[in-house]
This record gives sequence, structure tokens and C-alpha cells, in this order.
Amino acid sequence: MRKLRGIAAAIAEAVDQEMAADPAVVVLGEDVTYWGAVFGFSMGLMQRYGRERVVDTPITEQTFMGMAVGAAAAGLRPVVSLMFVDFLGAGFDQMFNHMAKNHYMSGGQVAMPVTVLTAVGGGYGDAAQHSQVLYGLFAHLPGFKVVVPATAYDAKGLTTSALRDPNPVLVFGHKLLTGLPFLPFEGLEEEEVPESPYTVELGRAAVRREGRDLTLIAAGLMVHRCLRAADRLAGEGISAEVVDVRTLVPLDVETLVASARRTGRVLIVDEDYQSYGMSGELAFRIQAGAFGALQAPIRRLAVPDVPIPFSEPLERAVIPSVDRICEEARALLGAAAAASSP
Amino acid sequence: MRKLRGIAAAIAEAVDQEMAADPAVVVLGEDVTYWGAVFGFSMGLMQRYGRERVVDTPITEQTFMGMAVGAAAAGLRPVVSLMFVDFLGAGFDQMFNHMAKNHYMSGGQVAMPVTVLTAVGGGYGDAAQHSQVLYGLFAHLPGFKVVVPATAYDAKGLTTSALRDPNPVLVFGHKLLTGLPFLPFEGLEEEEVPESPYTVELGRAAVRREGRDLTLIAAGLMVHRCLRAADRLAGEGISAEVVDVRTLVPLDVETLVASARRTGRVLIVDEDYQSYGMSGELAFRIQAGAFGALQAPIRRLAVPDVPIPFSEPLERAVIPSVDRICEEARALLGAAAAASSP
Amino acid sequence: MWKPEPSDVDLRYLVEQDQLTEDGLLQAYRTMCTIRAFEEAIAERYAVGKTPRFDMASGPIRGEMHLAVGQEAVAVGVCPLLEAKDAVVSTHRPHHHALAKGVDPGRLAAEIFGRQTGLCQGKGGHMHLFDRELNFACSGIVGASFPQAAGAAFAFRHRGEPRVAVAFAGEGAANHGTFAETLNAAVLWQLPLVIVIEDNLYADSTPKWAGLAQPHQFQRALGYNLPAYLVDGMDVMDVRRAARRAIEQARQGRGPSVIEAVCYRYRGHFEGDAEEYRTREELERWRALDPISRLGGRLRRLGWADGDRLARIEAEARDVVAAAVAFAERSPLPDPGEALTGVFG
Amino acid sequence: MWKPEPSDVDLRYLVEQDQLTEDGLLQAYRTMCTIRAFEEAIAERYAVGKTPRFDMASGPIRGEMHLAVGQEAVAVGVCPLLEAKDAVVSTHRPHHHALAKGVDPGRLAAEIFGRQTGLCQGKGGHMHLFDRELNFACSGIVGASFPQAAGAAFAFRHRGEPRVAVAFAGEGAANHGTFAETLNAAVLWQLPLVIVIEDNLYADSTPKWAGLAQPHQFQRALGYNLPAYLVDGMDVMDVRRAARRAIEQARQGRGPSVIEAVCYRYRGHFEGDAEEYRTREELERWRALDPISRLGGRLRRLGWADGDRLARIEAEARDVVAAAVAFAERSPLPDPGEALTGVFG
Ligand SMILES: Cc1ncc(C[n+]2csc(CCOP(=O)(O)OP(=O)(O)O)c2C)c(N)n1
Ligand SMILES: Cc1ncc(C[n+]2csc(CCOP(=O)(O)OP(=O)(O)O)c2C)c(N)n1
Ligand SMILES: [Mg+2]
Ligand SMILES: [Mg+2]
Repeated sequence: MRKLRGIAAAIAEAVDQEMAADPAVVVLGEDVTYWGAVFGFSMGLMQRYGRERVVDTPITEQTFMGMAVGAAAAGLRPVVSLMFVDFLGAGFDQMFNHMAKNHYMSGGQVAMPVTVLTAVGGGYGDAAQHSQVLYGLFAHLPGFKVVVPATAYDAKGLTTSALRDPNPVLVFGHKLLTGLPFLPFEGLEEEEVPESPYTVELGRAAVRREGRDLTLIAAGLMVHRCLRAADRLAGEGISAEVVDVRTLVPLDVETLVASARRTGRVLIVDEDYQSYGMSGELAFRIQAGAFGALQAPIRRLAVPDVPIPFSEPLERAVIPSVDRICEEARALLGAAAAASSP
Repeated sequence: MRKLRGIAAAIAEAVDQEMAADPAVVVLGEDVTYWGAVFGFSMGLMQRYGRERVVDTPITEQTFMGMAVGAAAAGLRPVVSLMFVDFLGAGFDQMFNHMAKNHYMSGGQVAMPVTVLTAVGGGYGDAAQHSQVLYGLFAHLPGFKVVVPATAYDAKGLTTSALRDPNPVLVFGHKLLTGLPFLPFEGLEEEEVPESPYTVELGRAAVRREGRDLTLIAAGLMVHRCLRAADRLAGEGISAEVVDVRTLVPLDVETLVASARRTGRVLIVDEDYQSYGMSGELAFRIQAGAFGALQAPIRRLAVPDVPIPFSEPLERAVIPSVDRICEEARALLGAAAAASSP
Repeated sequence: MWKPEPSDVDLRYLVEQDQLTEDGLLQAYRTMCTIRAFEEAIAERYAVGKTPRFDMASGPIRGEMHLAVGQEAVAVGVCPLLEAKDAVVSTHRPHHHALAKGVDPGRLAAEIFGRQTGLCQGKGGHMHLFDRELNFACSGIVGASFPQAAGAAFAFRHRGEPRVAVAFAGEGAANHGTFAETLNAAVLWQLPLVIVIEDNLYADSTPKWAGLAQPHQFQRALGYNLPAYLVDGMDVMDVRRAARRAIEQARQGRGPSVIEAVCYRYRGHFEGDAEEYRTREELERWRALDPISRLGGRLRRLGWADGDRLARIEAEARDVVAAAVAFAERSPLPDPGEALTGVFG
Repeated sequence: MWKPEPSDVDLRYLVEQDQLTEDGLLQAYRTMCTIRAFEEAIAERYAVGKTPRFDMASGPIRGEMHLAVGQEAVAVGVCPLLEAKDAVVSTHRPHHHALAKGVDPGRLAAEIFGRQTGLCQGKGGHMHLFDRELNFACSGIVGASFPQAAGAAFAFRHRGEPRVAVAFAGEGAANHGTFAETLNAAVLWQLPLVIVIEDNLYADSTPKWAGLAQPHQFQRALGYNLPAYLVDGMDVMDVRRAARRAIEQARQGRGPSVIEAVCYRYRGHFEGDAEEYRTREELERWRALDPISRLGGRLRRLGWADGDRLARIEAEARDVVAAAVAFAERSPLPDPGEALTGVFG
């Protein structure tokens, strides 16, 4: 089997194969041709399918998102690039009030098979308007499925599922997992990824590493930082389980709860802003499902409700790192089962 | 002391008094003159201050929000109406990437004294694009303060605090609390509200009713539904405490935790969408702070992740009602301290 | 108001030039009457349960209600030129467009009443009407129709289908950035798109002078290199003349157009509007240009109808509407459990 | 490229007409040289640590880096006509505007290097530069500058102050709906606003023909009833001529203007750009119009400078920049604890 490094080529391959199979699939967005949507998610597609099916749009997020809504209702299956998730604000109305709702509001008449590919995350010095994660916003709004691949295998399989889904699905690809040469890479160096099309089911978390003492739950890049932290903790005799959420919507509550029940201690690691986001939601679900089994309050490590600052020491201080994950994990194990501050 | 009914007049009075005190306060938005921003938050201000200070804008949310950003940086103190919170998507970029961040990104140079007044909520048949609450979205994004008044007294005092705050503050006024004649009213019928200006501090929850057996936590309209539920439960011998969050950001964790510790059981009632929003966040904070004291998993009642449907029986089925609050409260008391499903 | 009523000679000339037939004009008359009757019936039922206090939440129809009485000529000047396969994306004020596009009045009324038999099974409501067979959609968000219609047009052009998409929007909506963005997209990709701006002089309570820097939106469209027509929106023949050219051009792959139709809404922005922002006199001046009586007068002058025939058509229209409302009223409300279904397909 | 170089006679005529002085033109030359030197110095330092592999995250300057080499004339044709009290809102490509507005090169460089002494104490970075004293701001979000500058202009007009706000934006940004919305607002309220579109033919990798339905944005502005100038963005005198009129008009309360300056960026969209989307020949053709050597040539023809004097100015500019970069490099990084402060004021 052929090896891949990073999610960008994997996502582009999924789109490519679906385009080959279905002429209704078109790609829309800024710089999707020469630049493969900047982060590689549409690499090579223009060369293969031409500018009629791979369409550079003007810088008008509201309009190309709205066009995707209209085109999907008229039978196309648009794949839309939101270059950085940070730009959602320029097109959010068409996304959350139309793309996400028209199927429901129409009493099920209007299908909305749109896939949005977007790049997320910081850690390379791109500051407050180009480093956000923001999947929590979309996960809060009914009508979106929210996919956060951590591996190339998942990226391809989940993206294929996204394109075949009759609903709007957002794929949040972390820049530091793309495998592109101009960015740091924190994913798996060599991954076996089947060349032929396959799907990974939406709504299934993956236990990436089994452990006994505590559970680390994360998505995207943070899965890899948790795995590295787990390695390090293992050296200290701490056995950490690592669960990759994979899709925030639908959410695989069962796997999360089962892990929490096994270990009794949970640390949620999240690169999105801390409050009113993923970490709270997962905590709710886990305390509801594993109440008696929890030996300590659930902890979390996330961006502490500040914009992402530019300067390196500042940026490092706010994005969860392997060091900080280890510290939090140790604190969780040290903590009495009694109350601790959040 | 003079009595008021509803938050609309109270908010408008707060704005009025700040306009009288400070010529830098201007009001911008759609239909802020004749219609008082539709939901009354700027009632009477045009008559008093003229169209130069109370400015009807074209239907261009991104642009009048952006103008507020620029005007605030240039020394005005804009009060901006976002007529329905549902329309945020047309102006979200200027709100979350600029209004909320410019102070931080500028290293503290640029002040951003903007107050956004917006109407939220359903229950009167206005369907999926005019019934949302969405405070969870804003609360997730660093740089906003998020105010949700439940009473006229708070509405006036919190709005005054908002206008005097050097930061962007969003005031979420529930339509069914406005006291306007064309809408149902579920607030307090007769409230003593001082005529002279006063502030209510941002970041302090209020215990609206004391109780022993469980804590109901809510904001805005849901505070009143919780109070009614508490009345009814009292008739069944159940003593429910009701806590009004009042501001989601800053959040008064202490008061929430203290109540949870006293009663040992918590039900969060929220008119926003259920997942990845307020209920999760509050649950996290409470389990972190009151872990050992909780006798049952925290429960929640919120809009079950569907758009708000139009038809009355459907709408009633998704927005938390007094009946449903009572049911959930009873279930919470019946539930063993062991695990239960979410 | 600003276009002279054609003399008999000119009327005949226009009829010939625009290939108008007796049947066609009578059908236009009928549809306008149906729309008028429909909107008035909804207004009447909407008012039920709303006295003595006007409470938006009570009565058989709840929520906001935006009616288009007075604006019939715009819908009827455009939509009957379309086929079922052509797409229409409308606004918060969508009934007249829906009816002119051929949406069943019964299922439309049922949706407005929130019934199970409604277009959207009661989930949508009056601002969210969808009819998939007729490619009809709308939105309660101002400015949202432009890009969605452009998206439909994109799909048609992409597949090489001779189909047209029409976006309706108010003159207030055309201040929204989506108008300009969509003009650029439509011209750039030569989309089979017709944008129809219903310029009724007000956006909510805001008169045009307070929201628009210029008298008309069509002037802006000219800056994008596409045909832009300013027409008399109280004259169905005038609207139709521009619409025919625009739709033909689009269908033949020759690109998009804009039509701005100046018209007037007789009722408030929504039901319950106290209308402090305009005068009774202004309304009366516009009523004198009523599109239905104006077309009626022309039908008489052409010898294609007399007063009786027109009265009969009006009565028939009222019957159709009465049946539609009766259908809605006797239809069941949806089961509450339905609320939780259909988020995903 | 498309405007003839003035003959000696015409050059003198233009200088007189535009009240250009020896000092003024030499100062423009100096500022353009400073900008050029600054951008080239940043390019050089940015490249440190980025070989053999270009990794955006390594070296002394991290993240994206958008430089304006080639576009100096646009900034210098506009900003020196402004006072400190006038506002400028710039874009993701902001250094030339900042320097021309008078921002201290040392604090600017320090911000780009993420240092404590930077304009924003390292929190902003190259796309988020703020200088409150000089009323300078920018944003990494395309299209965001228009309404923010309009807001500043609104505040100035509201208080009756004779201050002007300038929005810079790319030709790609002007496709964004905020451009049209802001034009409407600016004309409606007669704001003291000047919108300067830096038309460098590309938006990222997207050539103008793929994103713009027409050759130029200024044509759209004309549809909004305001003066719109199309100028040679490689000719600082041509930019300045339009800017002077526009700024005077705004300052005197006579409303907004648009200036579209056609120019070219010599470097990639951002550093590291492989530039597959354009040819080397095109770049060379534009380089032949270099705004600095063009102004240098004119200074010589006017007898206001010889080669030595120009070389001295260039050398001084490089010194200024070297000192600025040295200041940045020896400045401390901020304390990590600072990250958690300053969300609220
Ligand atoms: C984005 C957005 N902003 C504001 C509104 C509130 N709103 C509903 S209708 C309306 C006025 C629309 O005016 P116009 O486009 O002229 O249409 P008309 O009502 O006159 O038919 C406004 C402001 C909305 N629905 N969506
Ligand atoms: C809303 C938004 N969409 C997309 C981007 C990504 N982006 C950054 S610069 C740019 C191109 C801008 O082109 P133009 O306005 O012509 O300015 P130039 O780079 O040529 O100076 C794009 C698409 C962004 N920053 N913001
Ligand atoms: Mg209107
Ligand atoms: Mg450009």
C-alpha cells in the first residue's frame, strides 16, 4: 500500500475520486486552482478537471457560500473552500441560516450536499485572524456535520463520507497536519492510505492509545500532542488513554463515556477557545454518562479565551503544548476526587 | 419609585441617559428611529436626539458593525442595533475579528467602547431565521462581554454598565421580556426601576429564589420559566433554587458553584441550541467546582439541536417550557447519583 | 406615476410589439387578482385573535407577516414567463412570487397556517417557502436571495441547461453587499440570472432617501456592464417587457440582467405596522396607479374584456383563494414529534 | 505602461499645476526608498532560518509575510498629504502605508519581529499594526478596511472635525460586498472618506480577469455618484494629483472619493510564493516602470537632483532601515504572561 504524509494530499485525493465518479461535484473557492486552496485540499484538481469544475471565485465568501446553497438545491454537489476558518465571518449567514437550515425548513424537500473544506489552527506565527480553530461555533449550530481529521487515513475516508453525505459537512483540516513543505508537520510521518476510495463513518471516535490511569480527549492536531504527552507520561509510569473525537457532530458519546468509565479521569485538550465550546460539551456528556465512575473533576486545556497573539512566546503560551498537557495530566492524577477549581 | 414593565423601556432609558451625559454616544442600526430598533431598545431617542445621533443605516450589517469599530477607535461610543441576533451572519466578521480583537491585537492601544443591542428568542411563531438566541456563539469568542437581562431593573443597570464599559458588550434582550404590546410578555408585571441612572455590575449572577433540593440555572426568558416551574414544584414539596446567570461573560462561577454545592443537584435551562453552548460550559464549571457535592449528574434542557420550526406545536416542542422544566427537575430528583444518559 | 399611460394607438402598438394576447393578458389579470385576494385573505385571517390587543403570537397565523398587496405586477410581469424548471429565489415577502410561479395556493396557505399539508409541513412558515418541483425558494434574511439564485444559475450553466434563475429582492436588500458581489459573479461567469429589484420605496420604516445614496439601484448595476432596466412596477406590461428580454437573454446564454421595478406596498411592512413613516396621501396617490385596475382598464380599451368579465375573474380568484384557505384551515397541525426530525437528510 | 511619460515641458507644467516642490518631491523619493529598503530588509530577515526548507514557522520572523515592493508610489502618493489626526485603515499588506503615514520604522520592525517594543507589543504582528497616535490601523481580513475607515470618517464628520479617513484595499478586496456597502454609506452621509484601491492585478494567485468582471473597480464606484479616479500607480505624481483633490474635497466636507491606482507587486503575494500564475516577462515589463527610478529620472530632468544626491538618499534610507531592524532585533521578546492580559481594557 502506498504511504502518505499529511492530510492535504489525502483530502485532495478524496475530492479527486469523487469528482471522477460524479460530474455533479464542483470545487468553488478562492485560489483553488494554482494554489490548491492554499492548504492543498484541492491540489491538482484544476489540472485534472479544468477551470469549469474547479472555480476560483472572487473574494466574496457570502456569495460563494450562497452560490453553493443555490447550486446544491439545483443538483450540484459543491465542495467549497473556506481558505482559513477565520474568514467565516464574511460568509456566515449563508452558512448557518441557509446551508444548515434549508433542508429542515423545507420539510425535507431541499437536499444540501455541500462539503466545506477549511484550514484551522495556529502554531506558526499567523496571529489572531489566521490561527483560529472555531469548530465549536459550527458544532453549536444545528444542520452542520463537523469533521476534524487527525490522520491522513481519516482525512481521506472522512472527506469521502463528507462528499457522499446529502448534508452540509465541514472538514476542519489543521495546517500543521497538512504535510505541506512550508509548514511544520506534527502528524504521522508515514501512513498507509489505500489508493482506492473508501469511507470512514461520521460519528465514530477512535481510541488512539489505550491506557488505564486517565483519558485524554482531543481532535485534530491535539490528538498528536496528546499521543506525545502519553508517551512521555508512560515514562513516568502514567498510563494515558488517548481518544480522537474525529467528528464533533455527530458525536460518539459512547466511546467517550466508555473510556471515562474505564479510567475515571478525563482531560479534554482543545485548540479552540476554552469557554462555551468543545471542552464544555464533552464534559457535559461525560459527566452525564460516567458520573459515578469519575474519580476527579474533568479537566480541560484549551486556548484560554484570548485571541491568538503573534509573538512566538505569547503564541506558545496559549496553544496547548505537550508540556502543558503533561502538567495537566499530572495535576489530574494528583487531584483528590474532591472539588478543584476549573 | 416609578414602575416599569419589561426590558425594552428600561434599555432605552439607559441609552437615553448615557446619551444625555455623553455626546460621544450615538445609535446606529436599522430602523432605530421610528421603530426604536423594532424591539424598542432605542424607543424615543430620535425624538430626543435627532437623526444626527440616532442613525438609520442601510441594511448592511457588516458595514455598520465595521463603522462602529472605526468610530469607536476614533473616540465615539457607538450603540449598535443588531435587530435580530439571527442576522449576525451578515456582519459577523467585523464583530468577532475586529470589534472583539482590536484592543488585544493593538497591545491595548485601541479602545472599543461599543454596545450591541440585539433581540433574541422565539415562542411567537417567527420560525428558524428569527427566533434564535445564539449568545453561546458570542460567549465562545474572546473579547465580547455577554449580557442577558431577565428583569427591567437589570436591563437598565446592565445596559448602563455596558455603555460605560470600554469594551464591546452585547446585550441580548429577549423579545418575550420586552413588554411591547405586540408580543406575549413573560417578565415581571410591575417592577420598581429607579429613574436616575445606576449600574448593575457585569459578572454577578443573582439567586432569584432560594431552595434546597436542586438548582435551576438559566438566563433571560428562561429565568422566568424556571421561577414558574419552581412555584409549581414547591406545590409538590420540591424546593428549587433559581439562579439567573445575568452575564455569560464574565461568568460568575462562584455563585453557580455555591448553589450547586448547597443543593447537590443542577438543571441548566437554556433557550440556545443544546450542544456546544451555554449548558456545556456551565456544566463544566460546576462539575469542576462542586465535584464532590453533586449527588447526580448535571442535567440540561435546551433547544434540542434543531432549527426553530414555524408551526406552533413544533415550536412548543423545542423551546423549553415550564412543563418540561418541571419534568426534568423531577427526573433529576428521581435519578440515582449513578450514571444517567444525557 | 412617472410613465404616461399609453394612448389607444400606443397601447395596441405595445401589445403587438410585446406579443401580448388576449389570453395572456387575461391570465395576468387573473393571477394578479388571485394574489390580491390571497394577500387580503391572509391579512384577514392573520387579524383573527389579534384584537383588542395585536399580539403577534395569537390567532391562527403567528409570527411576522409581510404581504405584497400593491406589488402584484412585479411578480406577474416576471414569473409567468418562467417554466417550472426555472428557479426563483424570493424574500421575506414571498407570496406573490410563489403564486405567480405556480405554487399551489392551498399548500401555500397551509404552510402559512403551519399545517402538516403545507409546502414544508409547517416547518418553514411564511418566510421560508420551498417548492422543489417548481424550483421555488425564499429566505427571511435580507440580501440572501442574490447568491442563491446565482448558484442555481451556475448549476444550469454548468450543465448546459437552458434554464434561468431569478432573484427577487427589495430596494433595501440591494444595498446589501451580496447584491454587488452577485453582480460581479453573474457578469464574470455570464450566468443565466435575472435580478429583479422590487423598489417599493421603503425598507421597513426606512424611506429610500435614508438608506440609498441614489434614487435607484439600477444605476449601480450599470457599473457592472450588464443590462439594467428601470420599469414601472405598477404596470404589468412594462415589467413584462423588460422581463421578457432579460429572461430570453439569460436562457440563450447571453448573460444576466437587472430589472428594477418601482412599486408600492399598500399595507404596512408587516401586519401590525403603524406606518408612522409615511402619509396617507402618498398611499392614495399610489393606489391611483393600482396595477390591477390599470390592466383592467387596458383590457377594456382593447375590447378584450368588459366590466362583467373582469368581475367574474375577480370572483373566481376569490373562490380559488377561499378554497385554499379552507384547505389550510381544515388541515391538521403537525405532530410535535416531527419537530425533531429532518435536520439531516 | 498606459500613461505616457511627460515631456520636459509637460513635466514642468505638471509640477507647477500640482504645486510640487523640490523638497516635496525629494521627500517622496526618500520615503519610497525607505519603504523599498524596509520591505527588502524584511524579506531578507524573513528568509533567515527558512533554508533549505522554507518553513513559515522558523526564523526570526514567523507567519505569512506580504510585502509591497513595487507599490511604493501608491502609499507615498497618498499618505504624506495626510496629517497625524487623519485616519488610515490598511490591509494585510500594510508596511508601505504605515511608513508613509509616519509610523516609526523601528517600532514597526519590532512588531514584525514580535518584540515587546513593537507597536502592539508583539501581540498584533505584521497584518495587525496599530498606531494610535497616528490613527493607523489595518486588518488581515480582506474587505475589512472599507467600513472601518468609513466609521472613522463618520466620527470626524459627526464632531465637525476637518479630518479625513483613508481606506486602502486591493483590487481583489474591492469585489467584497463591503466595498459597495461602504460606497453607499459614504455617499449617503457625505463622509470625509477616500478609498484607495491598490490594483496590482492579482489577488493571491488569482489574476484580475478571473475575479473581476470588468477591467477596473473604479467603474463601479461611478455608479454610486462619487468622483472615481483611475491613476497610474507606478507614478507617484499621478497618484498624488488625484489624492490631493480627493483629500481636499473630503476635508472640506464635500464628500468621499475613490482612487484606483494600477500598480504591480514585484514579489510574490507572500514570501515563499512560487508565482506559477504569472510570467517573468510580465514582471520585467512592470519593473521598467519602477516608481522610484521613474521619480528619480524626473528629479534629474527637473535639475533637482543628480545621481549622487539620489544615491545618497537611497543610502540614508537604507541606514534608517538598518537602524530600525537592529532596534527590533535587539529588543526583548515579550514575557509569555503578557499573552493573558489585554483582552479587555
Ligand atoms: C440581514 C438582515 N437584516 C435585517 C433584516 C430585517 N428586515 C427584514 S425586511 C427588512 C426591510 C427590507 O426592505 P426591502 O429589501 O426594501 O424589502 P421590502 O420589505 O420593502 O419588500 C429588514 C431590514 C433581515 N431580515 N435580514
Ligand atoms: C475575507 C477574507 N477572505 C480571504 C482572505 C485571504 N486573502 C488574503 S490576501 C488575499 C488576496 C487579496 O487580494 P487584493 O485585495 O487584490 O490585495 P493584494 O494582496 O493584491 O494586495 C486573500 C484572498 C482574507 N484574508 N480574508
Ligand atoms: Mg422595499
Ligand atoms: Mg491585488
